[in-house]
Amino acid sequence: MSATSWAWLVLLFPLLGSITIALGFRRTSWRFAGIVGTGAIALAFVCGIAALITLLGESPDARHHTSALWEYASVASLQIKLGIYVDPLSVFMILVVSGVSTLIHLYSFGYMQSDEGYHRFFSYLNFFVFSMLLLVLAGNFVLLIVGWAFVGFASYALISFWYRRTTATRAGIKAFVINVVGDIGLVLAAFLIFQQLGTFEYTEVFAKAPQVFHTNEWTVTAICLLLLVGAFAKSAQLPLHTWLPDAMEGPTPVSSLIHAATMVTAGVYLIARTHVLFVLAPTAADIAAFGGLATLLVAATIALVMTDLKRAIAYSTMSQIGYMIVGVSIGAYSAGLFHLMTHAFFKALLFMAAGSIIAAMANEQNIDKMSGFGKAMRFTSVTMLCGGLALAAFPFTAGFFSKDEILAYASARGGMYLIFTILGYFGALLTAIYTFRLIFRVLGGKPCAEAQELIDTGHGAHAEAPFNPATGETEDTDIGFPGAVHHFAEGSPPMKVAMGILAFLALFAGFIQVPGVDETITHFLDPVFADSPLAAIHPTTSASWFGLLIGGLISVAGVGIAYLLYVARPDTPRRLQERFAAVHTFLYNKWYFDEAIDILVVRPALAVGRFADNVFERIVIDGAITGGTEETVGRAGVIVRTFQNGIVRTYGLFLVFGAVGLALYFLIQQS
Amino acid sequence: MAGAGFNAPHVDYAATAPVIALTVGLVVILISGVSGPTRRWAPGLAVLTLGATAGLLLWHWNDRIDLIAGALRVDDLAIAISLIAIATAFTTILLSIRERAADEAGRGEYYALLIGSVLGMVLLSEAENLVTFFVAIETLSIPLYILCATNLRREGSLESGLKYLIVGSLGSATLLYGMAFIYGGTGSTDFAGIAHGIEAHGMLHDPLILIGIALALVGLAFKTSIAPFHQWTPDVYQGAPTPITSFMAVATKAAAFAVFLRFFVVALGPETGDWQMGLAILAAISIVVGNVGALGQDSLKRLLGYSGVAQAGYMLGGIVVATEKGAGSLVFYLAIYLFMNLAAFAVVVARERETPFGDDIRGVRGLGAERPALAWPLTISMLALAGLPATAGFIGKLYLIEALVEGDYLWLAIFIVGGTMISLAYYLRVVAAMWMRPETEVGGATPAIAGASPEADPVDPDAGRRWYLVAPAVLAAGITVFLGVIPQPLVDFATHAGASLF
Amino acid sequence: MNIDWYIVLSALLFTIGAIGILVRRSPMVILLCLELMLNAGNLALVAFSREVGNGQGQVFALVVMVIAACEVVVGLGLIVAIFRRRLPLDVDDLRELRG
Amino acid sequence: MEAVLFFIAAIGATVGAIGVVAARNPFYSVLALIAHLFSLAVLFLLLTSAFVAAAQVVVYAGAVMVLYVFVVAYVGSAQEPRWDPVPGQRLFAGLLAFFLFVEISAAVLSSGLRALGTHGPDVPAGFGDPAAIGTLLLEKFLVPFEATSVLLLIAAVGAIVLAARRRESINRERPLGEGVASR
Amino acid sequence: MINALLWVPLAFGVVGLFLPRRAVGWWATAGAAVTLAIGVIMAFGFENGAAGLQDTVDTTWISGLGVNYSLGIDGLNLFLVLLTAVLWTGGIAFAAFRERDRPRLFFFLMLAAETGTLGSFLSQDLLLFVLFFDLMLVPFYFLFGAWGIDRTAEGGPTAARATLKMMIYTLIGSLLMLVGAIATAIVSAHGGHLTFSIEAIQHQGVPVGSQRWIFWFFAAAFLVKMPAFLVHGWMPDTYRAAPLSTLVVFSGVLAKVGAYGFLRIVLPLFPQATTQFQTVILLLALGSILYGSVMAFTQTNLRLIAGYSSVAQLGFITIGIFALRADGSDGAVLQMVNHGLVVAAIFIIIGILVERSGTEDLRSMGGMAMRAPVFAALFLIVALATLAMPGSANFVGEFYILNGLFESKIVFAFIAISAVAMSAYYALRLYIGTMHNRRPDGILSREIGLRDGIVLAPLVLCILGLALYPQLILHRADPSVQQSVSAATGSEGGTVVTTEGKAPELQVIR
Repeated sequence: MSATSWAWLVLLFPLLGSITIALGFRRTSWRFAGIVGTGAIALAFVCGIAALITLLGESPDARHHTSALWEYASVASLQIKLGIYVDPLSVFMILVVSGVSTLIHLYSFGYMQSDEGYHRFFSYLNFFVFSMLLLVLAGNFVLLIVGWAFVGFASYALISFWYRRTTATRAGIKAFVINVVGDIGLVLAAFLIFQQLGTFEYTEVFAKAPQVFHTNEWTVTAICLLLLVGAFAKSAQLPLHTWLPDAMEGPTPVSSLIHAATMVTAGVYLIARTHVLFVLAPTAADIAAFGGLATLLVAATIALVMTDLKRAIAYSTMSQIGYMIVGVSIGAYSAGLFHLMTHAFFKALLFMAAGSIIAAMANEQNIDKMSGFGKAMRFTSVTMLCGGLALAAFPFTAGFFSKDEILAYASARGGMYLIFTILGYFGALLTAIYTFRLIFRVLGGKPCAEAQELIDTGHGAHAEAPFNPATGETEDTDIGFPGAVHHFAEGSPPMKVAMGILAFLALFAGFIQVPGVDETITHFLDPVFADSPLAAIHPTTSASWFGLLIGGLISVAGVGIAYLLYVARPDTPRRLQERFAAVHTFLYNKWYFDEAIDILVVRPALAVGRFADNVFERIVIDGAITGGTEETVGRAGVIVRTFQNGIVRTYGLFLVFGAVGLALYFLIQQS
Repeated sequence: MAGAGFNAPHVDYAATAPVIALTVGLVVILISGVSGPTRRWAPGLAVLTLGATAGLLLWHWNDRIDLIAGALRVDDLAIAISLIAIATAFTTILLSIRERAADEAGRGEYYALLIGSVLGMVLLSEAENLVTFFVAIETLSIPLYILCATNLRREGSLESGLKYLIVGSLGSATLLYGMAFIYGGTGSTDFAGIAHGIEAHGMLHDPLILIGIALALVGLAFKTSIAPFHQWTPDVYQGAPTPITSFMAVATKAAAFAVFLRFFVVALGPETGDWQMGLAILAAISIVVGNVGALGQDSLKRLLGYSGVAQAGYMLGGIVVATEKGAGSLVFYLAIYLFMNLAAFAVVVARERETPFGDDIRGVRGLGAERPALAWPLTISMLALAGLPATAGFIGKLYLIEALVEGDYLWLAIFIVGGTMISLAYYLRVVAAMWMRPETEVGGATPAIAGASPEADPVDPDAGRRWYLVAPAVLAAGITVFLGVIPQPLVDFATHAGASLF
Repeated sequence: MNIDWYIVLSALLFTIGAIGILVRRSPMVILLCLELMLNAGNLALVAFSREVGNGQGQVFALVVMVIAACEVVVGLGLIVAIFRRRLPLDVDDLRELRG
Repeated sequence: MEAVLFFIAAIGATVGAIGVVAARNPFYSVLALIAHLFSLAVLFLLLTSAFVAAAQVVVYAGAVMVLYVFVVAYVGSAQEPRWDPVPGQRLFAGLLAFFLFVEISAAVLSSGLRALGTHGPDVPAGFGDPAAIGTLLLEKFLVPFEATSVLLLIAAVGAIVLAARRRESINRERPLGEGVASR
Repeated sequence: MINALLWVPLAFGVVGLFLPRRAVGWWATAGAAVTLAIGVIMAFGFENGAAGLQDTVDTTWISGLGVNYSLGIDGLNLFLVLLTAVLWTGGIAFAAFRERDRPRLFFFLMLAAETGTLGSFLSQDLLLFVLFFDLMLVPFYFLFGAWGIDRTAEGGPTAARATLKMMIYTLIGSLLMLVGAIATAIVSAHGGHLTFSIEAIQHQGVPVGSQRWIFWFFAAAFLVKMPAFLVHGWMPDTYRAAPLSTLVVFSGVLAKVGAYGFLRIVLPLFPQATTQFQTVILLLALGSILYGSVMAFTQTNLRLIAGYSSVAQLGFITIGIFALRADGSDGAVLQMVNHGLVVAAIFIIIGILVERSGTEDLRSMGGMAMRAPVFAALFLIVALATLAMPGSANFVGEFYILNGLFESKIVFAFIAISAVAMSAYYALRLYIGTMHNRRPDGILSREIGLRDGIVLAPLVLCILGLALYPQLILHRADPSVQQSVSAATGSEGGTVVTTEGKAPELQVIR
């Protein structure tokens, strides 16, 4: 079987899974849904492997194939096929996506067990995976947009999965609308591409682009910037990031799958996929890079002060994606994608751990209320530690190799790109600090009430009445609200398995891409980026190791600082907080991005709406146009009826008047 | 030469037969009216007369005969119009059954006058000579003056009679004066002679003729109730006994328009360039006046009166263009106008006999549920008058507008369209009253004629089931729809009639 | 005497009659004024008939006389009927129909 | 000579007309009209139309006016108040009538018709005498002639319908004055 | 065949007048279904890739006036006809499940309206088109007026008043169109034989000077019908007054007749004028899009949200047509069908919601998804289609439209596309506001009944089907679309102008 047919299967299984679960929600048990869901994704993963194998069986430069099912919408010179494009890049993405998804499904199997919307959850989850795979496999821009929008929808559906929570629905609609803005960017980019190149097919576009455009021509720059709108919206980069923290309203597996491991990295994939265009538009590429850098730092700073466990991790996700964006924009393609992979592992893991703890806390997410879970939940805390280390790029963990490779490349490219190296390392420091801030405060310290109960009784705490952690309003446990029982790793084998595997990967996945030793990813992806001049730049092995050394030191330092602040002298943070109150509030309010957008976009729009409704519609449409006419006609009627006064002599008068008038007309009209 | 044996003119009795039939009928009915027992036959005799006349007229279809030294001309136009008049008269007779006015006036006299008026109309539509024209128009009007007043108990009836008489005579005096000038300018009273005289005496664009045209136009405009000579229309329509109103609304208009057309196209043909625009302006005025006047009228008869003014404006367009198509469209419109109006008036008669509201719009409230057999005809006639498709009204408008646009009078066509839009407001208001929840603003003070005055009390509680009221309504409505779907026959008929002038 | 004198005279009479109809309120007088107008017409007809030299105008005038008579008869009849109904013999007061 | 007669007659006619309009008592109006009609008859004679003149005197000044007098006597001749309830009625009436007069005269005077400025063509003897009129009436204008007879009949019927004694139904409500023989 | 398609509904309606009150609803549904069946059969008989008319009828109707009874099917109207048949079946079925007074009359009018609408889609004679264009309105006048809802309580007009407003508004347009049509025929005849056949007129050509004003007469009619920005004054009152089951077909189909008219008549017959006034119309359409969207997310009455969103959608369709490119118009045709299906589904859903909640106000609704997962799912699909979710046929439609606009008038495209974001907002607002969030007391969340299910589900299936294979429509529509668009664009200084000399220009005032 050819790689493409495997790829089609990859798409098929999740879709089938989703539909089956959806249709069978009345007749089948929750267990069935879980198994089918997980199984479907696992099958997809297997097919992915198969595709990989078939691909490896071919010569490196022949490793790209297209295949189309049917003419989707092809008339009037537009050619839109239902077609996919298989090459190392897409296969790489398939594997990451389906792989991580499988594990997260496994986790959810346990975690969501007592939720009333179990079928819905798995159906959505499978549908998401299908969409994500469609996104990475799409063979033309239109289908890319389709996948792009589908994941957007899936993310919306899962964010507002507990749809009776107003907070959840609001977060959902926010995420969706911002993503639509991204879609619009893509659509416009597609139009522009079609206008310039007359096609939507990847292969043709990438083939024609170098001939048609010369470097930094405004058209190609415009195309790239429009693509970036899409990429930034999806990957939660400044200034389109505000939806991501709110997205944490969704169930934890969702955060871990969509808002950590897979969907949010779509932007990275997009830039990598269209690197041909970005190479032609260096300006746009730099803009992207700086955008990434800004996000990286801003998010890191915010993560330092977040007290909401999941939101903190979410911000760290933003900042990590910042790294990837930087990577793929400046030309460190394989490095960026490598970081994408490792980040998928450890960030998913972190969320799972967090989810496990939050479950133990009966949905409480505020870390100020947490402490001492180290003793209470051994497994969870161990895995969380692994994730933390990887995130903090602790030497020889996955994050260690991947992050530093990007920075190494930046320094290798030199020039102004050194900025990225330097600030990147600074970001790394912050990362280490906030990561371990979380770990120390949640795992360390003397057990809080819940943790204590866990230690004593062995099963999790139950809030007397379920409530919404965001607003505190009480809830029932029926459909549309979280389930009655909270499951956490210690109590549920499937979750354990998933977290275990990920922990392993978080620690050791780095070794497949050790500078100078084995650069598996790079070699595998080379054929894709062969055409990019930037791909030629390679940091020397020694330089890379030097970079790794610095990175290692920085991360250790960061961990040290965190230890100092949160374990050794627990009261320093407060003092710092009081000393730099202004800074703290500024960071704590997330740099006031939400407020800014609210003032700049939302309120004006509503104001216009209100104006249109209350003023324009009333006065112009009903008043002037409709009413005005009625008025005039009515007036005329009144006049006519006044002269119809019933006095016959008046009628006579008018008759004579008419006669005079007519006579006059007839006499003068000839002369 | 004085007293020298004069040679009697050749009289083609075959062609004059219809007129003779009417005259004879008139006399017979009068006689029948004298004695009690025979009085009951009067309506029957009237119908008989009309039938005979119609038959005799149809017999001459496609002829073009000049009668009695060019006093009359029997051609398709004349026949078509006469038939319309006769049909109207026939329906009027049906509607007059059990009408108080008929008894007040005495059956014989009532129907005799009706026939007399019809005689006037037939003469008028055939008139080809100023004298005949004038005599005919008076023969048409004077019986109507009387008939309007025949409901002697109702003040309104008398009032309408007097008003009609005064303004009418004023109109005909003006008409006469205009005729005098035209005669003076051309030295002839025959239409043909006038046309010839205008050119022979080089009177083209001569003030004398023009003033004549102007004054004659006033008279004709009055009879066809064109604004600003329309003001008698609503009052008289409302005051007169409803059957008579229906007769006036349709037959008078038809006959007057016929002679209007003949006079302007045949006699004043040479002057066409002079009067076209003038007529067009009049048409526009009466379209506007009629339509806005009808807004918010609660009395249905009054409403129909105003709408009649507006419709007259539309029809005048057919004369304005002075083309075959124009004439055809005019005849067509007159023909369908007959059906559209009769349907409405039959319903009005029924309702004012069975409800205490008289002809007030409240009389038709909820008619759709109560008396579908009446509601449908009224609805159809309203929709047709508004010119909505699948009714004859649409075809009529189409025909007119086509004629106008072909005759380069597009702006008048647009006036017609504009008028139609306004007209929807009041036509549909009637429809709404029948089928929909009562509008809030209808009702309030009861008009003087309706409810309040004792004589408006229901005289016949189930008039809405009388065959002689329901049948005409349903039939007329049916024909309206039929002609809306299969207009071809009537179109041919009208085109024919129109063509006979040229 | 030239014809146009007659015509102008008839015009004068015609307008006087018109004024009469417009300013008088007694239906009887209004009828008389109608007579005036019709007679003005007659004068014009006769004058024109003299001017064109054929008798048609005169015949027309005769016919008009008869018609005038008819109108008078009907008019008077109406007046009597109105009088019988004890309605005011003033056209201004007969204004039940209006609007 | 002719001119003198014309002017006398013209003035008579005009004065008569004005009298009709001006007199506040219908009875005087009738008398004024009669005067007017006589002077018109004179004018007709001047226009060599003897028969019309005769008819004028007989039909109008005779029959019709008698009828008028009867009716006036019957309904009583109420004095008409001076003021006009309808505002501006008199003003407009005067103005319009004046305009009308001006227009007509202007038309007449500016007409290109030669004959207007003359006495008219020389006409054969017997122009407008009964014989000539009769011939015309029976040859050319047969139809109008017959029609007018019908019209007279109709008018008579009308008069009956309107003025004749009602059936008791109404009489009870309203006692009648003397019935009028309006034939 | 085509005659059957046209007259079957009316025939059923007339017979229905004489059936017992119980049965008439089902009889009517059957009638609509039969029509649908005929339509489907014709669609199968349709020869793909052919531009010309198929399966035509052409007989003289009024010889004196040059009016012919001529019908025909081509890529432009095939799917609109099907849409009509589908929606009427749905709407009537939906109505048949509900009690109402005077059912015979109701269903008679519904079916009469179907005939009228089909007629305006099928007729190939200018005058016949105008006739049906007006005719289809009359039944709705009665339907809205007699079975409508009085809003006097909330300070609105009575049903009768609202529907009168609609009549006058829409007839203003169509009466002007009548004049326009006649003028077109006369000037294009150049004094020769008068004909209203669209093809013939297109062949003879309309003199440019006359095109300029005739264009506006037609535009007026179509824009009001849509309704477009500034002339939409009748829409809110009407939509609030109308019974929902009639609104399903009204907003689903009648609005499309306007857009269809542009493609069928204006572009081919008045090419120069079209190119000349392109920008003006585009501006108006843009107005509709933005204004409609903005209004849609401020309204709280469900009907009005749907109503204004259709204003916006029709705006999209219009700009698609007036991009004057094949792809734009292809998209427009596709979008007409899509929007028809979607908005019909929306109104059915609103109907169900209102029954469940007893209110039409978004603010007092919520949480209805809880016990109605299937209903929620159907609604969700419809909502996503409404906001032109990529992967839906609506997206393809908008994509084609906007691409066309992008190619011809790039600035307009940038402005227009912003409305997509707004549509996302108001569509979801509608969905979430009703189905999600906490459930106020007194609002029951019940699963959709089988009876409504069999009405709604097929529509949703159609939506999904088209989403998978929009090519189905595009492919068949394209040849005809190419034809009418090329008529408009290919003619700058082209064939038609040559007739100018021959024809006397017709001025409004001579």
